Amino acid sequence: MILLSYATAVIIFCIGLYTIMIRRNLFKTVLGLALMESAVLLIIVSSGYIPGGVPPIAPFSGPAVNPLPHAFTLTAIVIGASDIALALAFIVKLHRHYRTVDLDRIRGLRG
Amino acid sequence: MSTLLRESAAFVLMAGGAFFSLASVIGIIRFPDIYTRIHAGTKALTGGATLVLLGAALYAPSWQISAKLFLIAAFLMATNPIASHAISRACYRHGMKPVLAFIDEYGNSEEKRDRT
Amino acid sequence: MTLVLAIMVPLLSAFLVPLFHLARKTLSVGLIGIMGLASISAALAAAHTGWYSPAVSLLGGWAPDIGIALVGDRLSSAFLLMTAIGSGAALACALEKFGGGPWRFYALFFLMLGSMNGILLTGDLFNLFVFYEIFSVAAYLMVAFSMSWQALEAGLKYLVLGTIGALFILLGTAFTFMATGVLNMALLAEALASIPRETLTAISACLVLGLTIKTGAFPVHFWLPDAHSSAQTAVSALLSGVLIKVSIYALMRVCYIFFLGTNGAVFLAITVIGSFSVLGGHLMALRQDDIKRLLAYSTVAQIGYILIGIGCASAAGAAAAVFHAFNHMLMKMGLFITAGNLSEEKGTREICGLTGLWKSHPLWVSAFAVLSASIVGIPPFNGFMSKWFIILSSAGAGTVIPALVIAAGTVISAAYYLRVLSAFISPDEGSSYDLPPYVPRKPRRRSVSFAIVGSFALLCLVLGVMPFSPIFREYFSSIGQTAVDVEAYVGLVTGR
Amino acid sequence: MSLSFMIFLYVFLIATALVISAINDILSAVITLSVFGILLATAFAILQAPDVALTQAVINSGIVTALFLVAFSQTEKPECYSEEEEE
Amino acid sequence: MSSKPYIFRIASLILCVSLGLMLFRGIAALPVTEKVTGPASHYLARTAGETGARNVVGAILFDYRAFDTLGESTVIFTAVCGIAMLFSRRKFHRSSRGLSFIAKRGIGIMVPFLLMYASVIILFGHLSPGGGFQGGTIFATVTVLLCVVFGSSFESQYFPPRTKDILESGGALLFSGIGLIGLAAGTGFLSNIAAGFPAGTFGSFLSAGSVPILNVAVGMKVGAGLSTIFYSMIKMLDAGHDHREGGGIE
Amino acid sequence: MITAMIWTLMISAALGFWRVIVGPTVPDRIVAADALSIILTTTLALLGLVFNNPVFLDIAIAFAVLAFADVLIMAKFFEHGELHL
Repeated sequence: MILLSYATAVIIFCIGLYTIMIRRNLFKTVLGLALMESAVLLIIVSSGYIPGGVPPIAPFSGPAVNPLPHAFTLTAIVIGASDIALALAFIVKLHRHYRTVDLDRIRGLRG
Repeated sequence: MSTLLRESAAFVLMAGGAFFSLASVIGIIRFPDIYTRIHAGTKALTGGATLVLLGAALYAPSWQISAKLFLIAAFLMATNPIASHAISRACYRHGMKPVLAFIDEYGNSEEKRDRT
Repeated sequence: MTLVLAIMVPLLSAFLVPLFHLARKTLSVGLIGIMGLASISAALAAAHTGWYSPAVSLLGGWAPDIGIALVGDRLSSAFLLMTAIGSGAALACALEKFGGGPWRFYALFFLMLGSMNGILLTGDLFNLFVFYEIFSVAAYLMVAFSMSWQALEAGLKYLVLGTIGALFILLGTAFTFMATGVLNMALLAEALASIPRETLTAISACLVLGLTIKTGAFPVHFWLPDAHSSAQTAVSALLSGVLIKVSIYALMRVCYIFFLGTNGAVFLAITVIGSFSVLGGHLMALRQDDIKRLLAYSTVAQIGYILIGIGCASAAGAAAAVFHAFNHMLMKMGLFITAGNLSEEKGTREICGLTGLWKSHPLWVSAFAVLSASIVGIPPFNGFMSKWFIILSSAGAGTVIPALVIAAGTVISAAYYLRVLSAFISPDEGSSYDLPPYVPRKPRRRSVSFAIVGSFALLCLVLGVMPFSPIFREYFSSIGQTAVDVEAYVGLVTGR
Repeated sequence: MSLSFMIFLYVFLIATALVISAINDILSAVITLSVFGILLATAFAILQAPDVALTQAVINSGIVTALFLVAFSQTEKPECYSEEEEE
Repeated sequence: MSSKPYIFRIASLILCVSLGLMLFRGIAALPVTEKVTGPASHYLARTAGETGARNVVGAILFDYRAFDTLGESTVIFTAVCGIAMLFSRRKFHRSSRGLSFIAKRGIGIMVPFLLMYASVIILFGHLSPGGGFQGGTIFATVTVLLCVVFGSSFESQYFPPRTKDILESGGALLFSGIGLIGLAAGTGFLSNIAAGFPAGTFGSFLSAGSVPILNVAVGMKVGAGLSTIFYSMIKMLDAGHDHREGGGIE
Repeated sequence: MITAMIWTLMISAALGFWRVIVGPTVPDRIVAADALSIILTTTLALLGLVFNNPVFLDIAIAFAVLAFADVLIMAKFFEHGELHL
């Protein structure tokens, strides 16, 4: 079951990367970043799971899952959200000038 | 005895709720235009979700879980109608006409109110 | 104690800047200067501690495996010294140019300073990622600070690539954690020896790919020229001189600690990337007409030199890489400040338009000549010495090709720097170009900038002579020893 | 939960990601992203991480969608989606 | 839609698939974990004694690895600073145009519950799932909702930007100050029980030393920060037609 | 019994997702996404019942409280074609 979530996460990561590489729309790039980030989060959270575990909130009624990946994931979620906000702000500013969000029509972003 | 009664009542409520949920989703798929879909997707679905949650609250082993489930049901019933109202109004304001509709009472009243 | 303060003093300054702005509306130069002095002296104190008595600071009083530990050793303190000098110079230039007006810029500057010190001092892999993210976000915004459209494009490009790089670093961290269960770098150095081969490959690929993207080496370098050329002068100097070095430190620390005993292929990959960076950077720089883009591509090439030094995987190579990083900080900051000031003076950034400067600004041009001679690698200057050390250590590692690449790169770089210098020296032809009619601005006082550039040029001379003294050589070889001596690092952190 | 349920959830998740990647209309992709966030939160809950699921729920349905829509509303004119997709 | 050449798409696909295969091989080679080992077992076994918090994740975030949390909230601080910098110098006409009466009245009834829920999430962060991030984000969502439903002038009347700035910097300074108390006590930066914070009785509201205070600090910082991001981004909504070149500081 | 409920709800969600994919206009998608959020909120609540742990219900509360924020802002965006904030 854990291998299943790893496989899912890797597939989503690759979908995100492919979206970034192929799509011309800048919003698609940001959506791809969001997908990649979610995939990494899924990998980290899955790595802490143990079969039959309970949430790490005392008192435990059984073997608790690993709490450390949850802490990392919390940190990474907030960091990812601020990254996405920043990217959207940049896109809006660029749209002011070029009136487009098409990657090919923005001069400096082709190379 | 009371346990059996409680559980069977919970089962009836939850089965009814699940049936409503499924039916409303089928309605979302099958209905012809946006207004009927909103009708299916919010009324029936809110009712179905509330039924499921009430059944679960009956079924729950401890009172904390029951209280939280009641809370969820209350919040769903409070928020979802606002959302569906906002979206149907947005559709109407945007100019989407309902299919198979001949009398537009809301539009007439709206028009009058906006004129004045 | 000093290690924590080196991170917290800049961060506290950054948190205080908005409050001061709310109280006063315009910040005085003196206030920012005092904050900057405090931050830099805190960094220097940490560097002193790390150099003379390598220290571990346990945050929260927890043991290194359950909490976070800050580690200051000789490698960290060398880079701390470097960033302190570089960011002090950049802050002085920025204060001279902008005054106290753009308070958000100074908040970003202090955040960046604190996060750089955090990267240099942390001993925990996830904490490294977190500080790297603060650092990167501040860097994206500093690139976009001038708000011109080129700067915004460069910022967006840097943002997308940098975020992908950060995600790869996070993925590598996740894999490392999954394989070993710990995150302290010293404990990981021991634990990584016994994990499966495929996992180690995945970890090294993710970490090296992410850090390479952040560094700006050749195959993924395309954010760097735009970002470094479209920023303001002081910011360009900071980006090219200091920020890259922090990424270099992260690459060096992570690769030496994790993969020195486990995965030698990483160092081969770094050498290959470095060689391609040298050639590609120099060849692209040869084709540029814009002086700041030329300098930015030259930065790509210089990163290649440093990467070749790291790829030797020996103490001598690490020492040479650190020495070249230090020299590159001096040379490239001086060159960027000079080029920025001169091109503002002439109103153009095209090389063919920057004529007649020898007549009007002889001191600036001579400083530029000294710095570019040094970066090309003319013998009495420091650039020659560090390149020579890199060639020696890469020959000592048993390969000749990097040495040949370095020699070829030197020739190419001589060509384009000579082109720039000849443009500077040639007489002003004025109307032969259809430039817009140039309105001379009110002359600004640039004494601080010139003092910085002049002292950097002098330091270039001094550092070119210093390697002949044995004490200096011993210092630098001790940095290299610290970098590659994983057991000493582990012993320092775990107390064994 | 049972394995088959996890398979169902993960296939659903991948399908959502594919739709986000493949659909041309950005507004629809953003709507799908909110569905993706809910599914991801469900997966986190099943993986026994209530903290993470709560954070994902809150951030995804509160802030990220709002920011996307604000950015989108400033870059696209309404004509380009309302006409071409009328039935 | 894509105008990229076909060969480029194929190459990207191959690159992505091979990368995915490499990553999956790396994961699949690891043994399946049946038991928590390493530092995590320490956390699970001894959090209650060492920090007094019931929520182990909260204890890790705000005690064992609180420095990460400081860095993480500083990322939001940086992003807020930058986005406010990008969108400064714009004239902003606040709008009071909202949704219909039904939505306004419904939201008006809901908002106190939302605020209460956010406060509960923050204040009980050491006892149940939740904490500063989640509660702060709900606060930010409330401001977003007020903006959407009542218009931004209403929102800025109740939560003026100045207050948000003060809250954000104040949260950051509160967090750092708690850390410096530990440094002054000589037990290390951000130390909790060891620096003399009372542990309280396990499981009660006032327990876990400095963890609730840090939760409040992070909640202030995150809530004000995300709200400011949204507020800065809607600033340009009606400044839509100026084509001024540049606009930065020369 | 609860497992059967969860399966029914998940299948409903999958069917609703079809409307998100094909839904010819944007409001169709919004309505379907709203329906999905309600169904999955209920599913999360039932999951908390399966795990017999009240902490999972907090997630469901968060969704019940916040999921309509998306729909409101989308509706406002759709109504005017842009956000008048």
